[in-house]
Amino acid sequence: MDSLSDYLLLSALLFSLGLCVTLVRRHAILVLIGIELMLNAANLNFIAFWRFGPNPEALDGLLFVLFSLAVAAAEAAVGLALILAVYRRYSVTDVENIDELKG
Amino acid sequence: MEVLLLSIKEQLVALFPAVLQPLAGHLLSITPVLGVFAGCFALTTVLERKALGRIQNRFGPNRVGPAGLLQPVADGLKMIFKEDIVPLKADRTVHFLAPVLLATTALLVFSVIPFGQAPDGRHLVPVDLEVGLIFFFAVGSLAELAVFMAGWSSRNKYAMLGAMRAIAQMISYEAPMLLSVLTVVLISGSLSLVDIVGTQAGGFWHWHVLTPWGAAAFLLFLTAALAESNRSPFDIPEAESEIIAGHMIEYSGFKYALFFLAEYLGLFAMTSLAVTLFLGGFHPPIPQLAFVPGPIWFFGKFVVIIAFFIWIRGTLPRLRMDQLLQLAWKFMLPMAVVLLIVAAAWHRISLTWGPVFGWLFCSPPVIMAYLMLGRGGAGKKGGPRVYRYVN
Amino acid sequence: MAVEWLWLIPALPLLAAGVLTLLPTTAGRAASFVATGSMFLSFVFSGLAWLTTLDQGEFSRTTFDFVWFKTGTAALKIGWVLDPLTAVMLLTVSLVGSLIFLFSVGYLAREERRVTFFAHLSFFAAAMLGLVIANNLLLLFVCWELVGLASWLLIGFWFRKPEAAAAARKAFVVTHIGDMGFFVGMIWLASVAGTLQFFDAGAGCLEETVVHSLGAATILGGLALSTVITLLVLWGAMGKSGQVPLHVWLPDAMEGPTPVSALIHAAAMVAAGVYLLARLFPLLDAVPDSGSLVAVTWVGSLTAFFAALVALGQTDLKRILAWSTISQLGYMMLGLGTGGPAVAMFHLVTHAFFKALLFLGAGSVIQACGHEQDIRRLGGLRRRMPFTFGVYAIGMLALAGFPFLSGFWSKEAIFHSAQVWEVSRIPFVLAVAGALLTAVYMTRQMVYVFFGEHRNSSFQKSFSERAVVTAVPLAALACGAITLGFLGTQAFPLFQEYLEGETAVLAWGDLIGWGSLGLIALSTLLSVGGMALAWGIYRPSQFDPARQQDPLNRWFPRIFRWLENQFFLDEWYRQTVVRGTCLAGRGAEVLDRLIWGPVVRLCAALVQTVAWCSRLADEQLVNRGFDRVCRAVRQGAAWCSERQNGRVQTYIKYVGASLALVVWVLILIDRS
Amino acid sequence: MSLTFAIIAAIVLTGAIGLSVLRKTVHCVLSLTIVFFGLAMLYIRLDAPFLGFALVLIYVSAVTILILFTVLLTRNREIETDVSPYSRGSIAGLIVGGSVFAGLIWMIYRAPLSRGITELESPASVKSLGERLMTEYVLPLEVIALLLTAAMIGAVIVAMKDPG
Repeated sequence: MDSLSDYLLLSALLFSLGLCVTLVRRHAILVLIGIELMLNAANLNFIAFWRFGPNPEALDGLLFVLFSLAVAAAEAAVGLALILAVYRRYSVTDVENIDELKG
Repeated sequence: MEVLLLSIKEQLVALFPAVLQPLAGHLLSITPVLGVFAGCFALTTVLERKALGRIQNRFGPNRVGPAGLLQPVADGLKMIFKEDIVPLKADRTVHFLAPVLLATTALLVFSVIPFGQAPDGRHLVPVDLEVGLIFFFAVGSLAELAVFMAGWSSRNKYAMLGAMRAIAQMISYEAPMLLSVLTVVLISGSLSLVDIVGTQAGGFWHWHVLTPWGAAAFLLFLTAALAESNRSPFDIPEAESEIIAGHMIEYSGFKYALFFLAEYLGLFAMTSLAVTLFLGGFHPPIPQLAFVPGPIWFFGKFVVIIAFFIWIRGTLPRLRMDQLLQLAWKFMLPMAVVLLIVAAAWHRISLTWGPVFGWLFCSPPVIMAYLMLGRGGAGKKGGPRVYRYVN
Repeated sequence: MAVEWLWLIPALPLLAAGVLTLLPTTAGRAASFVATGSMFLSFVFSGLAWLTTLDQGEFSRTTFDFVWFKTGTAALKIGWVLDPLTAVMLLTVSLVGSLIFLFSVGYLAREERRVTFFAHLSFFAAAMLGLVIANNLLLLFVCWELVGLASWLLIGFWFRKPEAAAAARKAFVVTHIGDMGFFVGMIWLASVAGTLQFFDAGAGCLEETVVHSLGAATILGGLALSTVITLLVLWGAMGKSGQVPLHVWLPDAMEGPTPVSALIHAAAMVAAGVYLLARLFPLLDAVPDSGSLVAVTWVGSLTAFFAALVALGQTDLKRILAWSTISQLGYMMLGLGTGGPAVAMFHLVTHAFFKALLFLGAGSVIQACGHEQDIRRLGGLRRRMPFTFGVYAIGMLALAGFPFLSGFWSKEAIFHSAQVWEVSRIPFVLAVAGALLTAVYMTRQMVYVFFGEHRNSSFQKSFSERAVVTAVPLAALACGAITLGFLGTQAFPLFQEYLEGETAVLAWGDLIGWGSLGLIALSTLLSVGGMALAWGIYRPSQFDPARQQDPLNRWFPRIFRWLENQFFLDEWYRQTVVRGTCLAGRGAEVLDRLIWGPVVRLCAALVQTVAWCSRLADEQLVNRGFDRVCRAVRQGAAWCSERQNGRVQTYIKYVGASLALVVWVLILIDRS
Repeated sequence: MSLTFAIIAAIVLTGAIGLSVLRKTVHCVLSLTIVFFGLAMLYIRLDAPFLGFALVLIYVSAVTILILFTVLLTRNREIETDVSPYSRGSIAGLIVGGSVFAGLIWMIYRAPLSRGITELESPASVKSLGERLMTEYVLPLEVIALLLTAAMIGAVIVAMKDPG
């Protein structure tokens, strides 16, 4: 059987890959996808800790993931709507060219 | 018959070495399902063409084999030997993957449907998942992805438009479909199809379709199933006269046949689900008839619904895109929500006072909701059509 | 009907209100049918509920609680209670309410917004019924506020009329001034008692343990905690029940349709305050000689007398009734303070009947006379509306305490308990004086409206006072006004004993006893004497309202002016609030100009001097170094602002880098 | 580490790496779905099949389709063809990501993790999940429902074309 650290390792890898995608890619949608990846890495951690934890009969880890899924869906919807709105306004989806986010 | 089938499987599994036994067991459960439904596909194409022919006052296929029964064989041979054309600018990988994914998902969903039960309580089901229904819909929803892949990879605007239409339609009808299925889940308290069938055992008066909410949910489910599998009158995504064949336009030969197969298999899956959820699955209508094996009952009900679908295809004209979306969002979705509430009320009432009171209290809201929602839709029909997404 | 199903009683009108909201505005007939039907149905259910309390034989109290919602470990419970107090109140509210609903069907037959009206009326009744069955102060408070909201909707029903809108607003604001006290009291109670359940198997806030502990605890000044909390709650009850000084909204509330006035005054809103105090009586009575009971008594007796006095000088038909309501509510408070909830509830019930009767009778008169409400322009209706005259006379006699009608017995019970109150005699004297005045002003109104010549030009001959929807409620209420009193006579106090859970015995001795007999004689004397006095002053042969001024006005013009204008309380409030604010503002200005101004100028001069010195030092000494620092800061800022380049990814990069930093710092801390 | 886990992890990582290096946005999104499939398999392996299928249902059928639609609605030619798919300063980004990864790994290997696993009689049943959701977690559930509604309305308003 696999151990907790395997799952944690995989989730850490996923998280870092997500972070890299967010930081490195040009396309705004890919930035969003990177964020989704990080969220899912966190979810994997929740489930792994739930299953390998001392008391898997208490379902708190699962419930947390359930809520986090809902929040992630909401986040994706709003994020995509924002990307669409930005695209309408500036005709770009390149985060390099959107630089008005400053005081 | 169920005992026979199960024991054959056990005998065969015992022939394999112990390491391979689970794998062999699964394969042996899969094979009959694959075979039976592929056969169904072949027969249904003939049946449909013949029935449509009769409805349109002509003969159907009647040349190949006795009464045209070998027609699908001929069709299949033709498809296989046709040239497989891939457009030059197409995305080759995705173009290849789309039909594969579609056919795979269409086959996968059959794995949770119970076809019969041996007297010792074992079910004739490939996998008895506790979350069978969720599995069914999760896998079924992959079809959207496959359709998108097909449309996008073809580099053809008709394909893209057809795919977009199909996806919009599938997403729209998935919501009322899920909600109408949820009524059954609410009553039987389980997501496992085996359990849901189990609550309908013992005669047709236990079937979910014979309750006020069940009847309405069944009709909603059938309508949504038609739309989900892109059949007439909801066949806008692949309307020949409008956008040729939608997302399948750039496919030919065996890949095209796969699309065709997947479409029919999707329809079969929906029909099987309808039989399982609402019509008591493999259970006979009266307990005295239990000596007839379950699969026979199952396929009997299955054929009735398929015939109903063919009949509808022969009679109803195609809907317009805006009518289609209005039907989904303005009539079916609110109706399904009302049914959910009514089902909850039914559960409470028939538990405490019996089904007579249940009928008494639960049918008026269903009828009222139908009248009100239906009238709301009728008011719009006369108005001018609004063109969106045209410019 | 068991207590689990008690929720049906408020749910029915609430459902009706919901259905009515969805109906098209043209479905007036269906709307009135649905609303009245649901109200009658809840009356039937109330009757069933009442029967279950009788079944138990002894004093019965059943509660039904359930968890509303849970957050973590804390669960919020609410529930209903069924005991004699609830049952009596339910019966009264639903019976009087349904009769008023029935009357409204006829009264508002030509109103365009009938559907809305019935929706609001049903909502009002539902809120009131919910208030009655609550077994939890929070639920009670919620319904209490809903009652307030519904009354705002109903008083302002004719919102296009500016007076009606203003009256609705006034009622809302004034009652909410009272509600502030109630709210604070409730929160306080919740924090010290830990629960707001009334009865919870020994742990509720009205049960022995909690009441005892609250009575034992004292805060500053030696007041018991229970007294302080109940005083706050009393402030809320005073707002709702129109007690001086928060009564000002109630006469103005007459702007609403007459059935609304009847409902507000007879059974529903104003009774809520008295009901609340009766419900919380264990808490009020937690310590012997509790200050809150004393306060209740004083407030009640003052209100009773004061409002009766004002009613003498009013000329608006409904306004007189409104002031009499305030006065009668004062009696209830007086009864509650001196004799406990049974006495108060008895008067509440009898009052509900005859006051509803009077209001509905007044409604008939108003409708028949083309919406004329000034009694000086009415008159001689005795011949034209004999039925209305008859029932109105019954209601009036009951209110005036005419012997053996319901008001007589309930008022007598209040006198009885007020007379033996140890603290002071003055409330008793005030109550007696108020009773005399009651007889006088009601007779005055009768004479004005029903006797003498017919003075109204817009009388509608077509109006039928005997239409079923009008006559049935009036007749039923008149029966109640006559007979209900016999339930609670001194000799056979069925009602009081039912409320207190004892078995009533027939004891003629109590009636014959010197004290009771004397009181009966006294109150007979008061009511008959008062009526005779008023008849002497106002009888048609003596006085003609069409040509003469009111006799009181002729004899004591200055006093009458005070009465007429309700002791100028409204004006007084306006003057004190507005002028107080103005004066404070002007005082502040003078203070500013004479004292703070010069001080500020002095300070300014000082600071200027210092600044001049400092400038010298600055320019010569500091600037050199400071300039260098400035340059460095500017360069640093430029560097920083370059980092802030407006790109999302840069920012995420910083976040990620900080994350990495935190992780590594944690690791390093862990190692050391 | 068992063989099954290794295979699934390989699938997940293939998808993740694919999505970070592929040029076409649609390809990236498609490889994202591979990641989700892998994760769903892991959930099922960890005895949470309900969540696994819910992940597929929500992410693959809803979120991915949404993303794909957005990709089609915001077509940007220059990115897809000429310009490098990576933004300026991507080296710094990689360094940041790498250092976060290094820190996490370090922590995982230092943490006193229990090696044992409690056996479950059955996978987490949907029924008990629902019961917890309706009793103890009812307030969060309501809040989530509100959030989803608000997000949906907000997304529609943000993405709607201006009427003027």
